[in-house]
Amino acid sequence: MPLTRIAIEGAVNQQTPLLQVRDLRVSFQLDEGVVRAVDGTSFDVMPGQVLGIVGESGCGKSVTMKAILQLVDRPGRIDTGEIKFLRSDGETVDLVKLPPRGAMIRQIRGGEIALIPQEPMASFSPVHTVGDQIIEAILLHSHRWEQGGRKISKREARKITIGLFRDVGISMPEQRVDAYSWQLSGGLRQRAMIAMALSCKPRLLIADEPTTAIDVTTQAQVLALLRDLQVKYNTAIIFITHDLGVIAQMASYVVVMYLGRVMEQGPVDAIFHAPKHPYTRALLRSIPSMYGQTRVALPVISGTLPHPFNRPPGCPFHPRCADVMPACSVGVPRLMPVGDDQLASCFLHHNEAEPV
Amino acid sequence: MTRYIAQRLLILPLLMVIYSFVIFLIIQAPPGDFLTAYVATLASSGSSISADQIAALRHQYGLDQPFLVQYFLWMQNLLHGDFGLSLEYQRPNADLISEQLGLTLALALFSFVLTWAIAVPAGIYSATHPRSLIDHVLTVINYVGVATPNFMLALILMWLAFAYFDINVSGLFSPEFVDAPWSFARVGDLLFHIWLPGLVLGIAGTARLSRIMRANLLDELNKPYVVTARAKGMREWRLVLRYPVRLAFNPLVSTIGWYLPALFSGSLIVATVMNLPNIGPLLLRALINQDMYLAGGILLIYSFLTIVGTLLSDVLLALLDPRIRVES
Amino acid sequence: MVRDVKRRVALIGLAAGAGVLATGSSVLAQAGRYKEAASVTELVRAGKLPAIEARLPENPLVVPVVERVGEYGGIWRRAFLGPADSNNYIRVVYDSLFRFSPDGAKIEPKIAAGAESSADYKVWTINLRKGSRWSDGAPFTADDILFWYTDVLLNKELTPTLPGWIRNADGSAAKVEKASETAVRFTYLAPATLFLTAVANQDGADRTFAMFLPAHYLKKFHPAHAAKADIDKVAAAAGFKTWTELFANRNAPPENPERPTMAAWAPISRASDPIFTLRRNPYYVGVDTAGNQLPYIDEVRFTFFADVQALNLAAIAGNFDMQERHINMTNYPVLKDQEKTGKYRIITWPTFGGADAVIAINQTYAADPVMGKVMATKDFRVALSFAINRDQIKESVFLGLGEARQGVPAPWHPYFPGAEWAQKYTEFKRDEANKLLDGIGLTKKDAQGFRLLSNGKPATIEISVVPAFGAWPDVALLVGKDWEAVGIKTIVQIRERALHFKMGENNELMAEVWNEDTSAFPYTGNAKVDPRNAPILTMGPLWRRWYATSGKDGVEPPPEMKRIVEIVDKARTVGPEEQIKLSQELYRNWADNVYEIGTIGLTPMVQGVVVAAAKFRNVPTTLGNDWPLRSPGNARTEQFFFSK
Amino acid sequence: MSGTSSAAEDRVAIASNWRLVWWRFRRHRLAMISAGLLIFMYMIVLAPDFFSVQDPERTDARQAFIPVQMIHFFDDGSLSPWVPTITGKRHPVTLRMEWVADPARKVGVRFFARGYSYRVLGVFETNVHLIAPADPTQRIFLLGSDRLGRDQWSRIMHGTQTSMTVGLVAVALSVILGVVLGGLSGYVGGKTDQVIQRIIELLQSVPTIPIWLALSAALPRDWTPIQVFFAITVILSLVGWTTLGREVRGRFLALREEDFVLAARLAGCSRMRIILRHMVPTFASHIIATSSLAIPVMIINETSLSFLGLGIRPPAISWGVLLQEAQNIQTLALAPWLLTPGLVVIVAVLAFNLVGDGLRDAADPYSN
Repeated sequence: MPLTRIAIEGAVNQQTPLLQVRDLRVSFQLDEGVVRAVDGTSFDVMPGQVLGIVGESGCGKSVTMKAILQLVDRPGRIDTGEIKFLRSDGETVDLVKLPPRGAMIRQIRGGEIALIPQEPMASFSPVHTVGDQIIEAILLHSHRWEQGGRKISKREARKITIGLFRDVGISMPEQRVDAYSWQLSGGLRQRAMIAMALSCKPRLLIADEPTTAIDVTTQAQVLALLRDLQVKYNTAIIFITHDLGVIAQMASYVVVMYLGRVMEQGPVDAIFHAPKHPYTRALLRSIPSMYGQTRVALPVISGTLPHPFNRPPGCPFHPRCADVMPACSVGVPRLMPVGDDQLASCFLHHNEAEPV
Repeated sequence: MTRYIAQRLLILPLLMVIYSFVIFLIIQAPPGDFLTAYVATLASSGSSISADQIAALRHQYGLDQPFLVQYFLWMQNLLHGDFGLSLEYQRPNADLISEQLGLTLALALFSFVLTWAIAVPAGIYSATHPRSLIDHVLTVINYVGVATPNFMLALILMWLAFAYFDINVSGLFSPEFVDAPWSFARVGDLLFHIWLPGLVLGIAGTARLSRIMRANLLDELNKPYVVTARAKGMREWRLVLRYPVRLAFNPLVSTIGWYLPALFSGSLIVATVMNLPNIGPLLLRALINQDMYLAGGILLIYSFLTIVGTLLSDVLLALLDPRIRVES
Repeated sequence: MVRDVKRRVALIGLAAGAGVLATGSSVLAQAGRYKEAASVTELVRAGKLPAIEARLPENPLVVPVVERVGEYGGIWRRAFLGPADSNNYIRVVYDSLFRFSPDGAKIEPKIAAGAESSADYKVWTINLRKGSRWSDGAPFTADDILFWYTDVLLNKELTPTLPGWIRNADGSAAKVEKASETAVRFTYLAPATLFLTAVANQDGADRTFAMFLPAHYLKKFHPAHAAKADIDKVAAAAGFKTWTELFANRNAPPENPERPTMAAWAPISRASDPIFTLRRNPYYVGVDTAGNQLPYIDEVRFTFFADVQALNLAAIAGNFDMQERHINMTNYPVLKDQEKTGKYRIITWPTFGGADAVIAINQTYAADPVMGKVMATKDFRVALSFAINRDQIKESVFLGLGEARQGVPAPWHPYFPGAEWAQKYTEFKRDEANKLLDGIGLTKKDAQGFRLLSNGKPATIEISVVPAFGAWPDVALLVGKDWEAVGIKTIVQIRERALHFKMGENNELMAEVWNEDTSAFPYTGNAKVDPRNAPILTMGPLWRRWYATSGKDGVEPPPEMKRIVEIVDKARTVGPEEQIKLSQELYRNWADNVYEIGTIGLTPMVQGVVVAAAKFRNVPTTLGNDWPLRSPGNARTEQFFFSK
Repeated sequence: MSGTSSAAEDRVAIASNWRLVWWRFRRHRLAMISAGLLIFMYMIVLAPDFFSVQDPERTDARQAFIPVQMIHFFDDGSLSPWVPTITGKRHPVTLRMEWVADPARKVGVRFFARGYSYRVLGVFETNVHLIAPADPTQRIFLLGSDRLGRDQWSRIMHGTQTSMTVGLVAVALSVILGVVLGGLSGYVGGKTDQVIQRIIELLQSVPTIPIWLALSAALPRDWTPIQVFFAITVILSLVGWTTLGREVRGRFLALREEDFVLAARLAGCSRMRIILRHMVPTFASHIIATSSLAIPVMIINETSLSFLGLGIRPPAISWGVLLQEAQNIQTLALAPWLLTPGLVVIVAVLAFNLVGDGLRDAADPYSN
């Protein structure tokens, strides 16, 4: 496992990160008011690293992912922050500054950063064949398959697709290419989705809860496949899930989010064995047996997730926190190093608050 | 699918028989017959006909026969492909209908194309730019379009065209072209005249269609596959056209079949008000004058078109939507 | 002989026939000096037509002009409402042997040269013009009338019942014989003083047969002259079931452009086409006073309109050269307003009949015997007449035009019974009406103020209106209000035409609104005064049955009504002076009994608002306007012309 | 046992659902305004006479074609509404009635003033009107007068009563027919479904106008205008239920397979009970939204048919009747104010559509 460090103020990068997210804030302007879905999130992704983002539904995981791809829909808006991405030509661009419909972001989407969505069923158009949709993606980024500057043809793209299908373990790939998504089983569908994501040899893969919609056995197979492919292509993966068990299997580094803020982040071992933040601890406690079974849903932590409009003042977690202190409702704790490679935003460990 | 179509086609003749009976019943239901109506027409235009002449004509036209006999005679002729003779025009109904058919279809097609050419882009724009100024403007236009009775619109537009531009926009041709043989000049004249009736006929349809398009597309735009496509790096407009528009389109396309019969009945009032050479006024006249075989013939064609239209809609939808095509 | 005919016609007509035929003789003297339209001359030069002398009869009809001798050329644009509106065509061409003069007071020869009768009016001889021809060039002779008589009138399949004018009292047909190539003799069993009036109305209407038919053309379709099998084949090919249908179709000019006519213009397309076109008949028998063959105008075009409003809009837009049919009088202000643009002028022709909206009260209403009896009471009807505020109707419905009057002929008509009778009971006297109603026992009233019948129910009358002319429903509404003010509950029912007529036939109507358009012709056609006539009459359907069954069924009319019937029968057999006396008696009787309650008359409401293009000349500013006169046909349409 | 408890639970679920719908609907500003407008129009339906200035049937030949009279609210700076006196005479050449306003002679206008007496809902008699001339012998024409000198404003008020009622009643009948027949079709399936589907197809394939012609001609002629009016309403709904029927059927087909329906069936609920108690409530809000969108269609149908002279006929007053009377060149050219009923139709249909859309959005849980 390569050594990774999260870059924070004062820390020195040992290696240029593939993706640097800094103080990202995304809000939704609704009629009823403003929802701050991502509220100052920072983390890094190193080349070839599997980063897990974990948290309850509505904590801003998916919005963060959409922000990276510049896919935040109205009425959502990226307010501040940087998302620096190291392109394959060695240049670093701030994705936030790119026009969301411009040529550069479109080259990056699919070409350098690919997405494996949550619901493979709904994520394929039901009236186009699976193959069509993948071939389209290949043709969009054909330069990545080009040999000697020659554009690839549709026929070649189809061949590539069949090869990809074989790679992701779809049997009878020649026939399956012409199938519609709803003719495939859940597992096959997700495999096809993975094939599409990989079709343009991306350097970063964002997997947004890729296994929630499929059954347990298939889930394990898909995870195994993703691991194998990651090793094979050395692609970095941001793995978004609410399932700590999955994180334990997949990720080398973990970011724990709550209400749009990072609570804690660190190497997977540190997070699981020495959680610093009470929220992480609560999450871990809710798993009956960590290795006993793979299917671990996140049970209820005491209290309920507050309504997005009624954000508590101070630390967002304090109304549900077991270790709550008076300071918690006043200031918002910053994300600070709390050990080797481990960072937490909690007044239990430091007194640094976010500047108002 | 083939089996389904075959099944539907097989029961078509049976349905047509039932329809023909119901139609005959309906057109025969009003009191009196063609001659009562004829006498009334004569009387209200200041002329008259004697009772003896009426009796003679009634016998000649077979109107003194019992209902069922008249029906069976009609059916017998229909089975031989004979639509019978119009009592009012004294000409074969088939000729009368086919004469009007061309221009009816031309007008219908024109307003259909106009409707779709305006409604679909407008709907797409509104859905992709929700709550923008243009979206609001289009929405208001749509609502007013749906709410305005089109006969009133026709009447007012005709008057305005006359009062302020001194042009008479009734009819589909200038007087010199009405019975001229087809020529480029005549087509040009038709194109000059067709837009106003086409617009009037199409306006409510356009409004309705673009609202449906907007709603459907808004639904589709929220579907995950749109995000997938965007994440592939597609151009936005291409993506919208290729995926969500295609899906939002399906339910609309499936209404095309329904449009077929609507072409005839929908234009009835407007065509009468605007004096268009059209099946609609022909039917209305035939009904009012109780020219029953003409009315019956048109209604029968209308019912036939409805059945075929429904079938066509189903087939179209199946062709467009693989989920239906493959599963049934 | 010519002079003889003239005297006879003048006698039958109601005034002296202005020297029409005298002028004719003078033209005749300069034979060879006829002129024709340039387009016709071209055809003659091309050898497609014979020279004008060969086309015209020896003694052509000389038509006097209204303003001046006209110029050739032009297309007369008109509008019509489709095949059912073929009367529009009939009125324009007025294709008959004799026709009414413009003022409607005389009958003059048209296609025929003249007629003479025996002293007892039992034998009539019609003389044709020697050398006159059908529009296809075939000669027009006495045989064409005899073909009608033997093969059409006496053919039971074509004519199951004989029309009244040719029928003797015993039901047999009058005898018709060929006197010569150009003369036909009609012999009746009883005097037939109204023979020429009837003949003036024998013009090839759409579904009936004129008394002169193109025998050379129609024989092809008649089994007496052609093989039945061949005719059946043609009939089947054209979609007809029987030969009679085929024959009727082939005979109707608006439906068959092949059928030759004698009119100034003959159809070249069908009335079921979007434009129904008539073209100049180069064989037309008429010339103007300068010897120009008529008509002046090349073509008449009827454009189809499905909707009367669209037609009126087109008229206002100046799209017609001369149109009076279907022009709504309510549009008069708009038309007059647009007149200043100079496109057209407006002429008004008040109706010939006495009243433009009358309310006929059913005298034999049986569905409610108590109310029916009240309705048959004269004082009740007089009260209803007094109750009407005619001034309000005149202002609201008739633009302030016309006058309050009963349904009797106009003052300029010989049958006019006198102003006293025309205005009888038309004053607005609500008190008088109440007094009369009290007088017939309708004294008790209910809570709403309606008078109660002897059976305790409120006296209720229903007026059935057909929205044929826009204004009638308004008349009914206003009348209804006035009647309710004197305690008679009035329901106004606006009915679809056919339903109204069906109910009329079945004696289900209580009262209806119609116009009185037949008062100038009480003895021919379907005069409303004669209860035996059908079918536009609500006045007494059961009286009709009583007469039809010779008293076995129906209701016996009161003596006043019997006297009217007696007059009608008698007038048909007496000379003009006595006829006038009888007619005046008839109308005094008619007005006094108010079977029909007149409202307003002498307005141009019925086809009397004429829109004529500024260049369209020779349109008379006054005209007898009525269906029996075939107006505007009696304005001698062939002398209309476009001034350059 | 299980039946009652599940019903009770349903009620709670429905109630909270309604509250949610209302909450979402309230946010729709246009829909709220439209709803207000419709409520106002139905107030007119309840007491058109109160809103009328004068008897809608009162004619006066000397007051025909009076143009719109604007109310002036201030008189010499003080609040005292008035309209100018007008005098008219017939133009000697065009025969047109021409009216001249004389602002020097004023007719006072009062609110809640006394006018002709009428009955409210057939119960109590009053003569109070929203607007009336201060001097009851005077006449004012806020929207002008028609050819018979009748007050257009008052006629529109009475037309509103007819047309709005026709729309509402016809839709109510259609909903009942649609839910019952569509429900049976979708729930029972099989032959019943086939028969009902064919009936729907038959009804949809016969154009409405001949049905109208035939049926309106077949109505017993001794029926009063009120009976005719209801008969026409019934005919409208007989033709109009099919669309809703199809929709309901589709919903039933989907719902039939749901667990809770199976559970209810196992619990021994009768078929009707399952349909009405368990299935209909799940899409009741949808039905309401659809019906509110169907009302304007009915109104336009009524208008069109009356316009053709096939629907409601004078002396009954409806928007269609008023429009039919205005359908002539004379009106367009000289008395355009007689087209105001058309404007009212547009506004009403617009309002119904906006409310319907608002309801549909509010009733659809996925709209946000």
